[in-house]
Amino acid sequence: MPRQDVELGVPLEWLGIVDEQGQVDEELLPDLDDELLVALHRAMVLSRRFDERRLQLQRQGRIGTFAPAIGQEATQLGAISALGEDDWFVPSYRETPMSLWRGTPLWAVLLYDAGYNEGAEPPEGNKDLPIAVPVSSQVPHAAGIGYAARLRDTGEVVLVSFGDGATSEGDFHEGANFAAVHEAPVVLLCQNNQYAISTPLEQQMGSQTIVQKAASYGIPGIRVDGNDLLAVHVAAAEAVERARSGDGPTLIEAVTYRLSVHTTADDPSTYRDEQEEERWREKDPIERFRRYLVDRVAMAEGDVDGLEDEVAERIDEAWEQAEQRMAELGDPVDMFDHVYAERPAYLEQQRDAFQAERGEGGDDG
Amino acid sequence: MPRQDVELGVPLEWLGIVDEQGQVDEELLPDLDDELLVALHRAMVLSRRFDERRLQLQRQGRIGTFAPAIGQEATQLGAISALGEDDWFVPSYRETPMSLWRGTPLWAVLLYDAGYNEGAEPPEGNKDLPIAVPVSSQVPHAAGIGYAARLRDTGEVVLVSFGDGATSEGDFHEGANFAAVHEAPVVLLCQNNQYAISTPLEQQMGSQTIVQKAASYGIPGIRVDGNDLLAVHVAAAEAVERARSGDGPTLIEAVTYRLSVHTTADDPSTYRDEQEEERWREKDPIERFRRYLVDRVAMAEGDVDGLEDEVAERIDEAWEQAEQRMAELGDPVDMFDHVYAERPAYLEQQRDAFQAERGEGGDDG
Amino acid sequence: MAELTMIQALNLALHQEMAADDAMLVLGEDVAQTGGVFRVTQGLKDEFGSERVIDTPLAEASIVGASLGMAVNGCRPVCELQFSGFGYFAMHQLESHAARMRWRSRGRYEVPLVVRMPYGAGVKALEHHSESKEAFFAHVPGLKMVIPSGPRVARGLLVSAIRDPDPVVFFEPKAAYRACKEEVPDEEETVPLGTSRIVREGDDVTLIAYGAMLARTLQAAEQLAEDGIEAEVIDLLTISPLDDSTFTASVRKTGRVVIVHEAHRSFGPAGEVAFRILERSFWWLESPIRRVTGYDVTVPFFAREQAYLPDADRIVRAARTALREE
Amino acid sequence: MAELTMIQALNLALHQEMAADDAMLVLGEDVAQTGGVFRVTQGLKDEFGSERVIDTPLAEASIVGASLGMAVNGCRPVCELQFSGFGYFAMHQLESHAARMRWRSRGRYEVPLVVRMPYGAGVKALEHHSESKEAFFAHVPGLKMVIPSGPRVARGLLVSAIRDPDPVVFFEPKAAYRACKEEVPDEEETVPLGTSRIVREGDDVTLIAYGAMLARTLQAAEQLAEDGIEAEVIDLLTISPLDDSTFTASVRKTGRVVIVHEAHRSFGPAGEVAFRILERSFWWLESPIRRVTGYDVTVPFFAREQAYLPDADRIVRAARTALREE
Ligand SMILES: Cc1ncc(C[n+]2csc(CCOP(=O)(O)OP(=O)(O)O)c2C)c(N)n1
Ligand SMILES: Cc1ncc(C[n+]2csc(CCOP(=O)(O)OP(=O)(O)O)c2C)c(N)n1
Ligand SMILES: [Mg+2]
Ligand SMILES: [Mg+2]
Repeated sequence: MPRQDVELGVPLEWLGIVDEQGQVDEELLPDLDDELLVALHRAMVLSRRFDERRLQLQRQGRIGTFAPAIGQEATQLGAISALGEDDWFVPSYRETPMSLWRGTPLWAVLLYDAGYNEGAEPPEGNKDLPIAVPVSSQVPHAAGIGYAARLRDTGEVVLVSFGDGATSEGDFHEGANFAAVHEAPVVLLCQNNQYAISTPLEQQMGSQTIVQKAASYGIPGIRVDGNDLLAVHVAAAEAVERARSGDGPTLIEAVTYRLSVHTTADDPSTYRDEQEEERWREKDPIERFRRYLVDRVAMAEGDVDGLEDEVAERIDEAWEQAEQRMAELGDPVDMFDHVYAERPAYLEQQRDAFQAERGEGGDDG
Repeated sequence: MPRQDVELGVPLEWLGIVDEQGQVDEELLPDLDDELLVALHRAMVLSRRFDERRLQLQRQGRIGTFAPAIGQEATQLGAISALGEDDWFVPSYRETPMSLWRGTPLWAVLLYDAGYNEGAEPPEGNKDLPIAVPVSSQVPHAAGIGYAARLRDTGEVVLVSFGDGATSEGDFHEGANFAAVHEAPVVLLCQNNQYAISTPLEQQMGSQTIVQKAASYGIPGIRVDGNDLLAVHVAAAEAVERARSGDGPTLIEAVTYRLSVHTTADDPSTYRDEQEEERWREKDPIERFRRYLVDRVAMAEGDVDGLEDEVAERIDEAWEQAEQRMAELGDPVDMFDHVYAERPAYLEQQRDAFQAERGEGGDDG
Repeated sequence: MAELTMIQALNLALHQEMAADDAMLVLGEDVAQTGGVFRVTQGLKDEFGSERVIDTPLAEASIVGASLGMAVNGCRPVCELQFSGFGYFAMHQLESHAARMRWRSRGRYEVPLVVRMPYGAGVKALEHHSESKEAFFAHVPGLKMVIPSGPRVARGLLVSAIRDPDPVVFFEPKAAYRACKEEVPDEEETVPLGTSRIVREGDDVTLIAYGAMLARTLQAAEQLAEDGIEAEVIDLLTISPLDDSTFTASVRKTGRVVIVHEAHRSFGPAGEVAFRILERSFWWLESPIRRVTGYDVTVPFFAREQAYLPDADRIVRAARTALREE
Repeated sequence: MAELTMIQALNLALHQEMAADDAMLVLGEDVAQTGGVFRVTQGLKDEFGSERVIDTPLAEASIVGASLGMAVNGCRPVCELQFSGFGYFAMHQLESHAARMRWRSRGRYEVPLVVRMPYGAGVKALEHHSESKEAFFAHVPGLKMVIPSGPRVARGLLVSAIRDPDPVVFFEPKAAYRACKEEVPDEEETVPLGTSRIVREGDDVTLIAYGAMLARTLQAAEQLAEDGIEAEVIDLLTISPLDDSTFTASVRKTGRVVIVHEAHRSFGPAGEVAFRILERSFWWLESPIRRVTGYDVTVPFFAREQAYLPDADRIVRAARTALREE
């Protein structure tokens, strides 16, 4: 036919399960253990309180700037809980809830926030890449890890997380296409929190949704209510399953909202209004999930208070541990470590000169 | 609704007008002057013969490597003829047919091929950017030129051309998105000639078509038979019109085939078979258009022979002119020109030293 | 005449140049609505509108590439990359196009483009926010590379960069953004590109620095003066094209040199400065040229960044060594 | 033992290393089906299959980025960027990730990655196909930067680079690809990274070069020898980490130095070599260090590229000048 529509050849879907009013679509409801549900709720609360505490610590000058995930807990925990322990997780810089779930200790996060490289070391046995600050640059890494997993037949899946703004970068495009061409076992999770610092979606991209970018790579895309933990979990579980069974990547767009600052250097009042924030506060993902739990799972309202105390205590302890580690880690000479597997001669000399200078004895230059 | 399809919000279409058998879809047929049609045919033949001659010249060692457009003449001339003289043209490196149509003299192309920078200078008054070798890197330039045109209200449209492989580069993605967000008057012409050097489409991208990448940017996309000059022209004219009236960019995928080598350094027999080339040779765009002209326009078969002679003569003359220019342009000291508007002191010194050395008198270093 | 921080001084330059030239545009991530992460572009959008002050998508290569297109089509874009550590995303657009368009088109197309990037360590920022890789850009023919040290020269250099017909990479020392205020005249003032300046005269040793390291170098000079050593301090201002007359002349006077930069040591800018001295003033050298630089390690996270950076003590020690040797 | 061109020698290294280590992969644009635009990877796909020898999409940042991911997950990728002039597209992946992953993860993740790029002028190629910006990569802590000059060292260095636990940028001089043949042993041979070599001994002047410029420098040494001047010629082989013991020792013997590279002059690698000499052998210098380099202009299209490049005459003149002065 001379003039006709072109078919995409891939599905692009929307998914929600528990809506804002707490209405549940029973058919779509996943069959998850109560234990897991309770753990996820606990993780959401922990992350929220941890972010709040860190905002305080930052204001007191005890840690530096960081990117809170407040408002995005359902997206992050819904997705990460679909990943197996032996799978890979490739974060950007706002994924504290996910990292904690994967086993990074609270004190390590604090150490990182306080400017210590040691905070970035992944815990023993954990398969997370460290934080990637350059936006989108981690997407190709995920494609490569996935390629290697397929080649070496390890059965691993890779979940990579990034923001709405990140989809504008060339690296997103190249990484997604690389994964798609090679049908690498990769889950591309876009946390659409509506802003890239001050830039809203409509100034960020020509498309109305992010999920439709999946069409570019010929991969399935699913757009999901990112404040609905169960919906995100279902979408992620499907994507993980697809990846694991050899059918390649999926693009997930989780529609959510950053309720707090971009980082502590940011002032949202310069680019968005209170009303908008208020509307989204009403959709708070923790509150929605708590109500669901209280309704459906044998969890009493009372349990929540106990949880708050427990969480506060864990955070206190973590800060103490972090402070202790910081005291031990004073020595800046460690900056000469880990540049190469073996320190080359000229670097050894620079290190020696640095040490000598600190003894005030040495020459420089 | 909890689970449903996502709408793209933009049309993605296929278009063909004159098919391989010469069947014409009368309804879609554009109303073009006979004069223009004859000129386009002449331009196709000129380009074809010019490429063939250059292949000879290259084999004789008189010019260096270049990228012939053999097989892609309908795509290039169909598209470029939809652009106004006051519009901008942003090529990559395989657009000789388009450049010639826009007024670049044959001898300038030859000068470029022979390794003289002077061959890259756009003719007076012409609004073409010079050849861009780094794949896709010119796409953002087009977005910027378009932005400036809109801002300054010049009414200009920008047509940027690139290949199928080029769509994998981050710069394509970023440039297309930039143009889309700002509704810049840009026409994105992808010449899908099936290969990026040796790499076929299915190893290049996850998607089945290139046109569907338009969805990523929320812009209309049209896939067109790239060996059907009229179809390409209609698609390009619509896109130019859309851009000019303020409705932003369009992605055109012209499906064609590179009948010859990638560049003269390439040996296609290492990656594709004779049969495939034969199938495409049967779809030769010039032959298809010639038949259409003879049928529809008052052009006799005989006119074609006269055309061949005329074209051969023009090419002979151009080579003479180019040789003459080369003889005049011997002086390598010109390499110190045009680095900055004004030559800084250290560069002046380097130039002086260069000149002194050629007189054998000077020091170096 | 007002007392301004470097941020305010840069902002003044942008305001005045936009007002003077309709062709000037400002673009980048978050430059319009919020006035940039450091607020250097604050107020521009309100005054000149969102067509001329543009929040772009998050994509550095296209910011530079589109700016180039704008420049070719009659505009004077000043684009911001949020931190120089993200400038590598646009390296190919700078190296392969911005630097070459004039040359490639034999002068037909000019690229009067300024690419602003905050650079350098010392503000307790995250990874990639402390880079000082000016050597990359200085090594590319066709680009100019400028680094101011204080508010007043920052303003004057930015105005010159905006008016320059060629692409300028303009590094702004974050550590000096709000570190001090200086008198900056209301009326127009330019500092020419390609000219360094002597900020302190002295006969004993030449200290060469730029950007955020200038303040530390001046501090070192004060310390040396306490012992009766008079250092001549030179602020390069433009890294490329490098003004080598001022410092080579100084070396002929002092015979002793220390070059200071926070960039990594190996293959850093000091190499070029030293070579120009070798080429022009070798016979006047009384001791080996010395350098005080960042180390050849990735800039550590902020708990250790001060240890990475040259400080006045290291500079003083190097100067003393240069003076002791002969 | 066979007489091989550099292309064949590199191909031998790739074949042998892939056979020896299942974890090794080769990837890049057109490396598999056709064996690369210069045929360096020819035959690998047939022998090791298209899972280990991969034609990638046309996208340099993802080639390097995905390679990094493969390296982190147990592979040893050797990727090819078609020309070093397109390496800037991947600059951010190299600078911000490949160079830092070991450091960032405190040693948890290694990146045993080789990024091969043909570099340099002299083969009548198109724009961007004649670049020599090794200084970019040499300035980045965490990367190694290697440039062989002939077939035998090319093979030995590539094997070392592949086995190295850190990322290596491996520049291959196009002009030397097929320029000559050399005996290359069939059995394993490695040339250690970070070690330069004296290729000609002499007492009068030290000539330091690498890559395609080595042949021209040796030619210059022959010309000088005709006049009884004995040049010591040093081939750097590894640009970073730079072996500064060999050349500083040589300078102590000769007192006179010429550094040769085809990279642009300003902010080029000669600056670092010179500074190491200043730091270690200043007192032995009898005349200023000199350099013969590419000019500070974009490499001209090929009709003029030979004029851009250092040649034996320029090197001879510089050596004579160095010898005349005192
Ligand atoms: C390549 C690069 N450019 C710029 C920045 C500065 N920056 C940090 S976060 C950010 C916005 C990212 O937005 P988005 O992708 O939506 O993620 P979000 O922060 O909202 O989670 C920017 C511009 C960066 N880190 N990396
Ligand atoms: C950034 C970059 N990478 C690699 C190359 C080398 N190269 C030149 S043309 C080409 C293939 C381009 O394919 P496509 O976009 O389909 O255009 P075509 O050549 O088929 O017209 C490649 C890889 C280049 N010029 N630029
Ligand atoms: Mg966001
Ligand atoms: Mg193609």
